[in-house]
Amino acid sequence: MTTVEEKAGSGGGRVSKEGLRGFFREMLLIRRFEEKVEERFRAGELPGFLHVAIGQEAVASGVCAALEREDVIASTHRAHGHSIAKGTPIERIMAELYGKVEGCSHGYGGSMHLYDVEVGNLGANAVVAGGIPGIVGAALAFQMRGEQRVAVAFFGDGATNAGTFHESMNLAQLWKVPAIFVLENNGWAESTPAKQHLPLPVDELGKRALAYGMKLIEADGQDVEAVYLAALAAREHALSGSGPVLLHLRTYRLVGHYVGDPQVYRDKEEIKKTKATKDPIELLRARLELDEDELASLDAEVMAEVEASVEFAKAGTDPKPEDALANVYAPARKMDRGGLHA
Amino acid sequence: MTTVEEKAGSGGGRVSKEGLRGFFREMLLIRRFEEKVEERFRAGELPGFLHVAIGQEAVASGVCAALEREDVIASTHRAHGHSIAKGTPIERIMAELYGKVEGCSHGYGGSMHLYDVEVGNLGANAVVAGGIPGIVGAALAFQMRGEQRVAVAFFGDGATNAGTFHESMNLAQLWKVPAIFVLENNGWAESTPAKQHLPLPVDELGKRALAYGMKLIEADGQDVEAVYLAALAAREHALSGSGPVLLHLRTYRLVGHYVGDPQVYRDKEEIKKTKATKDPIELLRARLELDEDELASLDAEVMAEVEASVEFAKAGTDPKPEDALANVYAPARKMDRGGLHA
Amino acid sequence: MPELTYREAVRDALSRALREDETVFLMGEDIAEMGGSMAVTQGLLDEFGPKRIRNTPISEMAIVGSGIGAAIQGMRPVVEIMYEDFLTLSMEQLVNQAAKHRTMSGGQVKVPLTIRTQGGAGWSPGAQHAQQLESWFVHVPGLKVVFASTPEDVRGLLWSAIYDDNPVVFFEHRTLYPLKGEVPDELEPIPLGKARVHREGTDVTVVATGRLVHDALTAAEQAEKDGISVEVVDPRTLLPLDEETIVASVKKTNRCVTAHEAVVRGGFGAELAAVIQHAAFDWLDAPIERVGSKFAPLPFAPVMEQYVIPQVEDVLAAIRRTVARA
Amino acid sequence: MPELTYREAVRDALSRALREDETVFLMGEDIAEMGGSMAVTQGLLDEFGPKRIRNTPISEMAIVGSGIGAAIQGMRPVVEIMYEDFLTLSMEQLVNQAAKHRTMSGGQVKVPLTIRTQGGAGWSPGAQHAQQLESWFVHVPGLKVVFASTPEDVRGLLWSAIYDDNPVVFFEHRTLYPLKGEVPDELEPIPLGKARVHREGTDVTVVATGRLVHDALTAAEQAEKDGISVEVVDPRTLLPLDEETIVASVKKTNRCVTAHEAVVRGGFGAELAAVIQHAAFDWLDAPIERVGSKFAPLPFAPVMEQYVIPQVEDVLAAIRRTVARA
Ligand SMILES: Cc1ncc(C[n+]2csc(CCOP(=O)(O)OP(=O)(O)O)c2C)c(N)n1
Ligand SMILES: Cc1ncc(C[n+]2csc(CCOP(=O)(O)OP(=O)(O)O)c2C)c(N)n1
Ligand SMILES: [Mg+2]
Ligand SMILES: [Mg+2]
Repeated sequence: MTTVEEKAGSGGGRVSKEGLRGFFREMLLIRRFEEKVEERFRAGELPGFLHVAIGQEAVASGVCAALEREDVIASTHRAHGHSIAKGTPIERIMAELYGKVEGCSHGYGGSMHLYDVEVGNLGANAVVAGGIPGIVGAALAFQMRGEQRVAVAFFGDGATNAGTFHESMNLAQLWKVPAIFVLENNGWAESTPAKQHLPLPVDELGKRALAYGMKLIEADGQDVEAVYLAALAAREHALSGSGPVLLHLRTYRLVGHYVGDPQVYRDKEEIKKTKATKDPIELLRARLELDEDELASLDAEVMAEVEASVEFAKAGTDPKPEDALANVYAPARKMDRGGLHA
Repeated sequence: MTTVEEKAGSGGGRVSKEGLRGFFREMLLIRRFEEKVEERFRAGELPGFLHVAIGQEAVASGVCAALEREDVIASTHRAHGHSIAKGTPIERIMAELYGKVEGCSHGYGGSMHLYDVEVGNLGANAVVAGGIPGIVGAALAFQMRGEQRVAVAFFGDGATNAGTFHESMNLAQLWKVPAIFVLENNGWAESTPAKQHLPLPVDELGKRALAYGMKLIEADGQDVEAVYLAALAAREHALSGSGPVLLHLRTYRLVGHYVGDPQVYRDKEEIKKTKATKDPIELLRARLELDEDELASLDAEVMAEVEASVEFAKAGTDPKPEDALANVYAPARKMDRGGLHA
Repeated sequence: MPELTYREAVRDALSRALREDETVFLMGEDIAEMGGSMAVTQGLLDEFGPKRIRNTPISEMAIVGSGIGAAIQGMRPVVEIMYEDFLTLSMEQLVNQAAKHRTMSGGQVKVPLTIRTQGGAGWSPGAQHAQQLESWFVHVPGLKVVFASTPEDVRGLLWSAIYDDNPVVFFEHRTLYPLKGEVPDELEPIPLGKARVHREGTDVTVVATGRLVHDALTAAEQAEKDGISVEVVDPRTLLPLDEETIVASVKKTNRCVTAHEAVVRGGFGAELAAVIQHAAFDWLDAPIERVGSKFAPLPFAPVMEQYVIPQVEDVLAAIRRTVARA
Repeated sequence: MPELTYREAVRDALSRALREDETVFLMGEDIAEMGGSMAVTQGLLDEFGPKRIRNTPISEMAIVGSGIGAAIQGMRPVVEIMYEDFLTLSMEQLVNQAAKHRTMSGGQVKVPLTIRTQGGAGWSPGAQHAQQLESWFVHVPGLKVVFASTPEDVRGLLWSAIYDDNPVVFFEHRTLYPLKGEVPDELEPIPLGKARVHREGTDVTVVATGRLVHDALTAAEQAEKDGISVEVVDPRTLLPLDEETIVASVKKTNRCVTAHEAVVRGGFGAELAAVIQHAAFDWLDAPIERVGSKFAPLPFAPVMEQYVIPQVEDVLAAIRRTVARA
């Protein structure tokens, strides 16, 4: 999790060069982690169904840096970046993808169900929009208890077409709970381009907020600084008691929907052009004027971390088959006559 | 079903006195019908669960007058007015409430499931928002076949909080199907006032359309002429290929949610004031300057119809118990090898 | 011992829990000023205020889903789905979220959420306000399922549901709300997973739930006049199921009838029959008979409705069929 | 006879129906350019165009609901729900609308809608992409339910589903898509409601669905080596159920095992067991054994996943348990 000094002083301030380098390193870590995941999947080492968020790193990094540890998030099928940025060590994520007990979900979850409750990750969800109402409930709990915490739902443009999204937004605004709805708008739902699934122009998807009278904050999802500042503002708004925020971030998926996706549905030129112009890491590298050497040494550092995570994962413990049944129910609690409960 | 001569010439024109008298008669018929229903229910003659729309007659009459017979509607738990206005003879509705074979749903439906496919009533729905997506599908069928027909969903303010509403609006706008979404906004969902269930101010509920970029048309739901003209415009828009319309009609429920509702949740003064100022029949009577005699004779005429409908219903045929199983499945079709189907 | 109606018993469990425990709160449609469409929550708004007795929009997915989120954050929400037919709108949250979070997280979270709902025919509601769907939830690992049939049971079981650390789908039967019955002075929690033998008998066991418990008791009295001794068992918790008590009863009586209001095909009686034929195979002297609704959406007209739903006579006839077997 | 994969067989039924009949069209997520997440609808966009092969938003309620509306207006929509776990989002439309319109209207409307979906474990998808839910729908009067296990069956049954005038929930099993099998030159419609006896035997009947049909056939071969003669029956249509064929088989073999991938508790095997114990009570020489998934949301790690879902050995063990009974 990137920590940015200026956090306290929000409200339009810019992030220092130091801060931006921190973002750069984290985004690079996410990128290299996911590239490694792709590689290991292709090598046949990783079971299951994987979605990487290559191109969307600035969203994960920028948003999570604006959060405190006690704030909570719910993620999606495209969860690695969110999980890393919220503070789960990458080796525990890698171990999860290898199905190991040391994994952040102890091998029960897999890529689409990364949890780490200790750092506030309430779980990635493989059902589109499935995690959003839970975030409203978490925010409600914070509100009822008077805690200064926000609950954050990540979801994509495709998810805004789900009834679950609508009911959640509506209820959150009605009750003015401290929630942030992070619309990670990459313009695609699997193979379906925005114009085939959204009645609004893709860049106008923030208008969804109007149906609830919800505060809308928008930022360029490829610019981590912009994302961070917008997320800070969103958090401030949500905590002020004025209600939740729809944080609309336009971003780009530079790769396929899932690892292995041949993208037959996508124009090759468009992919090329998007890669060349919308890579948030490239954009930040240019802005930071990192030279090849700096980049290379940073990259080596990050790659070493990633390699270590693979080693950690491979050396991990396989669950026992019968562990499958160990977490179906929470254990019984003691209960006294008349209802004492502890 | 009220027929209004000026229908052909839409576009802002006013309705003749003749036309308004037609509306008046129909609205009065709906009112007297529902009052009779309340009475018969209290007398213990009617089984089931009844919701009347006293105060909302102008919506039913105004909208349905703007439709053609081949246009279709889906209604709600509060369905009598829509059904009458779409053209089902009241004796068939009354017979349905008595559970008779002669009923418009042959005794299988009851008040919350009034159907009459011949006149384009695809059925009332007891699940809030449950009928809305079907209307999108009906409109899609019309669009695919190039038919000049619209499909119309009635629903309340409460229904706009349902995910089903959202998905339907979104899909309809995306595909620009010829549908009209009639938001019958009476400011209540059962006992829950708008401010407890809507994040938007009740009068701004039309903003729901903004989330889809859908055409919004608004009118005073207590003014049948305004409703009619707005519905005509909505139909024209929907048929033009420009997409569906959200027709937002602000209206008032002058009575309880269900027949027998003591309305403990509602301020007695507010009920009184609303009854005194928002009754669409009173408003139209004043505008038409109907004197007591005219009113009395019209009323007598209408009451005679209503009484006759009760006689018809009571004289109707009870279904046989085992008929219960007669309509679970449509009968098998002949099917040939290779798939000929007829 | 005081007497409460089933409705009052539900309310009593709710208000005691609300009084004792700040983490308990209610969400649902029209539960506040109106006191719920079944008048179960009447008076609770006055005592506990709008922060804890929360009217919601008509948003069954969000009601259940936000309950899940609050539960994971340490609250004990009790949400109400007005009619169980509308559970159909929240299946995703119930089945993919509430039931699975604990397993998917490898045990990191628990979801102490109670989902109260009610249903039941016999008052001509038509097809969309009376379907009985409890058997679906019995098929979902991670959920618990309760269906209570008496004031005492509904109070003690609801208490246990609220304090269970797992999501519990809690079924009430609409026609039972006015039913009166004695309850202990002190609320006695009834552990989830324990069946209740309502009546002992030696010739045939009727395993019944909800309204059919009462019909089974009536049928048992009538059968007694013909010299047939009927044992009536109510599982009360459908998941986890108290197989021990049920199977022991059938091993004693050697005959079994299952009875519920839901349609027979795919109903909870199927699971009961499958369990019993397996565990008591050598004891059974007759095929297990299943009583339930006939296979149709519920028609409106009372004559058709009464034909579809099971009656005392249907239970009695099934009892007779089992004892008629040599 | 040509050979097709199960995937090609589904596609063949769809494209023939699309070709013959203008009222047939498809709606679903990613079914157009991408050809569906299981590549079933590949190529159909090119042949039939975007008006008839319609990509939808992620709106499972609206997909099913608009299908219902179009069906009532005389179309024959075939909608796809990408994974059956997501059927949970469309239960209201399926159960309260599609299944009930005909009854509620007193026979005025029909709903010739086919809802294709797929699922199945064995590829480490985790808990939200592999649940098998077919038994829920068997409990819903007004629906028909199909679960096909071979290329020939899936083609012939899908055709019949499309041309049936009722809503049909049509289950495909993910792991079967690559399976090859012979199919007749001409598409032979297979009537809904007819079971298929895959293999005759005399000692025990295995009634299996989906992937488990193949596991049952493998288990049958292995059992044969021990001199156990196994009959394997696939109901194919779960609702309406061909009780006649199934019961006749058990009356012949006197023993029965049910097998599906869904969890045992509340699964379709419960309904089978309840029907069979009733109809073949005097013929049964052993309790009916049920094979299915263990009672847990599917964990991710392959070792745990394989432990949860039923395997050939589980079917074999159940066969052995039944024949071990005197
Ligand atoms: C309810 C549901 N429907 C369909 C799917 C299959 N699915 C997985 S991801 C996806 C697209 C999601 O698009 P979006 O929300 O924009 O997220 P992105 O993949 O672009 O990050 C779909 C359709 C699903 N997981 N859940
Ligand atoms: C899905 C669903 N939830 C709850 C109900 C119970 N219910 C019936 S009518 C109603 C209020 C509907 O309000 P609105 O849509 O504004 O219509 P109105 O009654 O005002 O005409 C509710 C909550 C229902 N029928 N369906
Ligand atoms: Mg997207
Ligand atoms: Mg209303």
